[in-house]
Amino acid sequence: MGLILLFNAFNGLIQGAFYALMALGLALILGLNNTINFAQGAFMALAAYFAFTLVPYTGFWGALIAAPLLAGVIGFAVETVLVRRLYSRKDPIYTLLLTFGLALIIQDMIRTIWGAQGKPLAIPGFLNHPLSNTYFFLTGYRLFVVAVALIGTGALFAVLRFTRIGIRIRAGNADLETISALGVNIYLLRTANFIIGIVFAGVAGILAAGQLGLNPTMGDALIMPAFVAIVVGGVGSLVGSLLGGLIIGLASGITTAFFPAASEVVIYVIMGIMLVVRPRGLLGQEGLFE
Amino acid sequence: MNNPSGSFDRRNVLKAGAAVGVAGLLATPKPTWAASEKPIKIGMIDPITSIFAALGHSEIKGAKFAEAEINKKGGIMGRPLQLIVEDGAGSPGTSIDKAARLVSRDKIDFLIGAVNSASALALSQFANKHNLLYVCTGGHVDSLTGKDCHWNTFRTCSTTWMLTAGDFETLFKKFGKTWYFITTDYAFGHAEQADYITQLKKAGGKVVGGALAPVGTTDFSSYLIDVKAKKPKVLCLLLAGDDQVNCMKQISQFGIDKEIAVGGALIELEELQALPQAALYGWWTMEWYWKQPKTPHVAEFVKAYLAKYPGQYPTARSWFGYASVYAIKLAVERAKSIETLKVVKAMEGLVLPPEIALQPGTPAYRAEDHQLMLSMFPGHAIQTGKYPNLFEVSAIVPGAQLALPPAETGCKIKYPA
Amino acid sequence: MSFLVLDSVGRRFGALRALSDISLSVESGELRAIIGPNGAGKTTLFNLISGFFPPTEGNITFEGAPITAVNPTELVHRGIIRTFQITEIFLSLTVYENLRIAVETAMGLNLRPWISRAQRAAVAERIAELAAIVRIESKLHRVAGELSHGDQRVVEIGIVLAKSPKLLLLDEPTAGMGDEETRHMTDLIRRLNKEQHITMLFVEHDMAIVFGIADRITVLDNGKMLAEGNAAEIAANPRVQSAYLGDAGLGNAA
Amino acid sequence: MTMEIASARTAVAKPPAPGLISRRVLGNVALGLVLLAVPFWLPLVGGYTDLASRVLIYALAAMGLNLLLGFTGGLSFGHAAYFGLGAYGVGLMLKYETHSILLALLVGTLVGGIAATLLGPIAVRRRGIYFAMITIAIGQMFYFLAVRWNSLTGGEDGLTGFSRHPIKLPGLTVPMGSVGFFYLVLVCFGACALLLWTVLNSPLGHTFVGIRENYKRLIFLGVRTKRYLAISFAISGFVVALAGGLNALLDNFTSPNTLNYTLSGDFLIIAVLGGMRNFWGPLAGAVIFILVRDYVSSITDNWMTVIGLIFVLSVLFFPLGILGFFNRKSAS
Repeated sequence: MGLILLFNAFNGLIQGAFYALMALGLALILGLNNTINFAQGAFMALAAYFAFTLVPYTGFWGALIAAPLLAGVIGFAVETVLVRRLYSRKDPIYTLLLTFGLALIIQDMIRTIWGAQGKPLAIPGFLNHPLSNTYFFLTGYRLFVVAVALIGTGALFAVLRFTRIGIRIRAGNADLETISALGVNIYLLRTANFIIGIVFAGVAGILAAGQLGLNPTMGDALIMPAFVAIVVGGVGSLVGSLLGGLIIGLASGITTAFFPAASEVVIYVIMGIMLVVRPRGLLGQEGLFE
Repeated sequence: MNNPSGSFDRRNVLKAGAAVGVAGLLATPKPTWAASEKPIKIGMIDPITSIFAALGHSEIKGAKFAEAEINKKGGIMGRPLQLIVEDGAGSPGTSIDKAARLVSRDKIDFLIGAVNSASALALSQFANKHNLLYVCTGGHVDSLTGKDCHWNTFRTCSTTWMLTAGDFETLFKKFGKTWYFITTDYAFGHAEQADYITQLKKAGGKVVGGALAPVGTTDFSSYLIDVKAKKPKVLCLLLAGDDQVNCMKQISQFGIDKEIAVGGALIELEELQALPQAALYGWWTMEWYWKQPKTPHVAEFVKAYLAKYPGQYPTARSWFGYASVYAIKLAVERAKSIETLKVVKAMEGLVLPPEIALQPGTPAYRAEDHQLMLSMFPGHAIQTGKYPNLFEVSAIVPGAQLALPPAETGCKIKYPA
Repeated sequence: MSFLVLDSVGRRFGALRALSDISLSVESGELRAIIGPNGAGKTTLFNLISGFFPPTEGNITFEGAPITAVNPTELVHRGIIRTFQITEIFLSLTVYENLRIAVETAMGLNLRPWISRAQRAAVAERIAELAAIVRIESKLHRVAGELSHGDQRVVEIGIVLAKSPKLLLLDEPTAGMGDEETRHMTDLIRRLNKEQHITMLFVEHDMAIVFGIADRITVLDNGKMLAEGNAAEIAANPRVQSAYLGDAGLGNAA
Repeated sequence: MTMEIASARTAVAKPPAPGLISRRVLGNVALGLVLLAVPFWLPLVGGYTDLASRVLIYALAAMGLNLLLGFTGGLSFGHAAYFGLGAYGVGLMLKYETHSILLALLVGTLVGGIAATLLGPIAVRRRGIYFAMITIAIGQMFYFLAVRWNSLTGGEDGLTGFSRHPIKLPGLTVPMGSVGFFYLVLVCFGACALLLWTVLNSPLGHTFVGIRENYKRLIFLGVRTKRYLAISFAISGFVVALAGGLNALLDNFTSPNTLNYTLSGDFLIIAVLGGMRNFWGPLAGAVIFILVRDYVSSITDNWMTVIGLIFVLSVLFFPLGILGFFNRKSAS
């Protein structure tokens, strides 16, 4: 039992790293663009399909870089043509329904263009094996996913900490009015932020496709744990989203060892407990009038 | 608004659609028949969207292929055949909604369709209420032609029992007595697992573990950790669609298929297509396969099908759609009527002729439970296979050998007075 | 015992010290002006008194009872009500509907899913009364968001009056108003103080108003108290002149 | 036809203006008559009664949700959970306990409504976008429970094995065919509409609208806004649960899909499309949404794109909804 528990705990952490990667992109857009991006899952799928199309020309590695950027271009168009018009409306329902509709459209487009038939995304052969027989669940690919999650997160935090645009994004998260008063072009900033969020979604989508394969509805299953990660970690906190992802991954892993049937429900239970005990989440800020 | 539905007709909506720039998307005009004869209408409810879409598309293609063929050869009793397809999205609720539409607005004569068991059961219940002949194309749950059978419901695809019986012996004899199940958590999976366990116990084997995976499970690693711990000889996968694909990929990534024999009941060409080469392994059962060098008519069928749908080989699902439409045609011609009860009676015992059956033997809709006695095609995935050569059929087993005898299915058909 | 007493009150935001060592006492019935240059801490002071956030140092008492850590809802029930620098009213409702929410709240009816005819009449009567006091009767059925800035301010005062405040905090009541509106507002403040006997604190930049109507004046600068006294004393105070009036000048301060 | 019924911004009664009341009453009476006569005129124009029942059920759910959304300013993306709970409550009652569909409806409504009453206070701890996220997550918890609790709910296959029995009243048996059931739905719809109208024209409703308009002002009038948000959440939960129960009866079936957030999205777009500041907005939205989906999905495989476009276009160009749009046009 002990070993299985350990296996599951590790496995949960790996899964959690993946949730965290998805949650980060969502949390970025939630913060600065003040938008619950329901289309995040659809963008994940879109990037994965881009990668599928690119792999024969660019190989896996080229696709891993180019496809998220392509998705970012679509994200740029979506932000400037659609989402941007809604920032001035205070009620969040409009962006929420907009992205909800976009998710339907993107999913339908994928089905029309690439077909409903599931497709495999070829990953480099050397990643496709377990590293050791005992720790068989540590496949090269899963470790690679964790590595990308770590590097991606690290890069994001470096950008936020050290670059001009990153510092502005963080400041904008805290107080959009003030930085706009300081002469920062918040339209540009929000666009950049949206694109970064989508690129993150794209990377996560490709990584998911490498493991799961492609189908038009793949985004639906991926987006909910990301939401929960954000709520648990604390809405408005990027580090919180990261922690939230790891925690629910871990919890779901450990639960599997004892009561596999509850492995999805448990993340919602954790979220429920968190909401009762600490409604702002692990690292979320408490605002009197948020 | 005073007139919520009256002002609508399809063409107007089409125009509205074009106005918002989706004209290019609104494809698939309904087939037209120049003759003055009123068409015989078959309503088909199958998933066009949702996770079941790939299978649904195959069934629809097969049915449309049959529709075109029948109309080219003069229709049914001189009347054109019209197939009206609606998207049931794999959801029983949506399927019922669409069925209600087809009945009240399109005034269909017959109903076919369903890829998944839940939708099939819901449609069967609906058709029974509306006195409508329903041919289930692809929902496998035993009870549809078992304890929940209706006088008006027929089924073209196999029962789960037949699927499990198809390759149980192979798996058991070849690989061993201790089994572990990963089963999809709905009627289809439950039924399959129960059937396997019955056969396993009868043969003296043992279940060492099992897990129910909800539809849409993406990460199977936690289940696989348990599999490794329990060390079964056979890992039996009773999943469907994307779940099957995901699980098989993860098994191969973990290298489990190298240590433990992996197999299961149903595999579909659509699923094998979605798998990378490394994940093409295991012993499975197909319900129909396009490559049958010794069976007459199959090669011509495949050729004609490829001509209509270039690059897409017919799958078992395509054949379900194809055979279901033809079965109705044959039954109507036999009954010389489109009255439900008469057609039902004509369909009981109806033998599919070789050019429709496209398999050895003489599959017939059994009168006692309305189940088609189609053959099973057990075999294994070809590890180095390239589409469409992904499966090696090791035997073609006549369905009547595998199916439960009518007395044991639990089906007692009650006809309306 | 004074009506409102602040004893060495301070507030920090992280490293930033917004207010420190503020001690003042306000008598019942007093009309007190708070002045000071931008960033002096006037609004922060209002936020502390009204419970928007608690002070990090010192104590506040109201009618002899400590209110340092009391939440804003409770403070309202004790009689402390405020307006905001940015008018806070119900913009897409009519003036009548604005006042009705306030009146029904004041009468404790919020939880009632239905009310009697008599209660309905009492509500209507009170709305008419309030409208008369603030002189907005002619615009009762206009949508608040379409009114002029000054009228919106008046509506806000009508709303807070519904709760019969003992202590009213007005944050820049005349900011951005034209001459006529300013006169109307000044008159309203004076009448509320004299006729309704409401103790008032108000932040104001227009020195003419401050010196014209305030009983006493408190001057803040840089988060600290600079001076306190009546109009003549403040005008004569050299520290006020040099630190505030001196370099900014009366006109520019607004 | 309903355009002139409700005022442009809120359903809060405005002071009497000449002719207005009689016009409003007239409009409501006309609407009532049109609805009462549905089984007679709908088949003539190519519709069918079950479709009308579906429209009314969705309108009822969206109207219930709209008390919270449009009149209290609480964006819940998880109300399908209460819809689904109502549906399962009704289904399980009929399957195991009773043949009385009225009793089953009562229990279903209570199950969903009480769940909303208990969970509302947790959700309202945060506002705006965060409130929305929490409601989604709570809703999904119920979805996964229904999927996983196979022995009770039937899991992914849904809950079958129950059907509508005639309503037996003393001296009267009401058959529950398509038409009979439509009138049951209409009675429920009418009763809830009356209830919601009453609430909106009471101090409680005025407080709700105040929270939507300016919660800060209300806090500084001494109102505990979260309590009222929770009350609005609970009332809307009861109404939505009743709609869910009726939906289960319409299909003789229910499945986890009735708990999913995508259904919450449908309810929201129905409210927004019709006009969420408008009392009858959800009804107009439901008529349009259900009919368009019904028709479009039968003429094109790409119906999801069309539905998606409805979301996008109505958000961009009809933020006030259809009724709001026409109201503004007629006002200008």
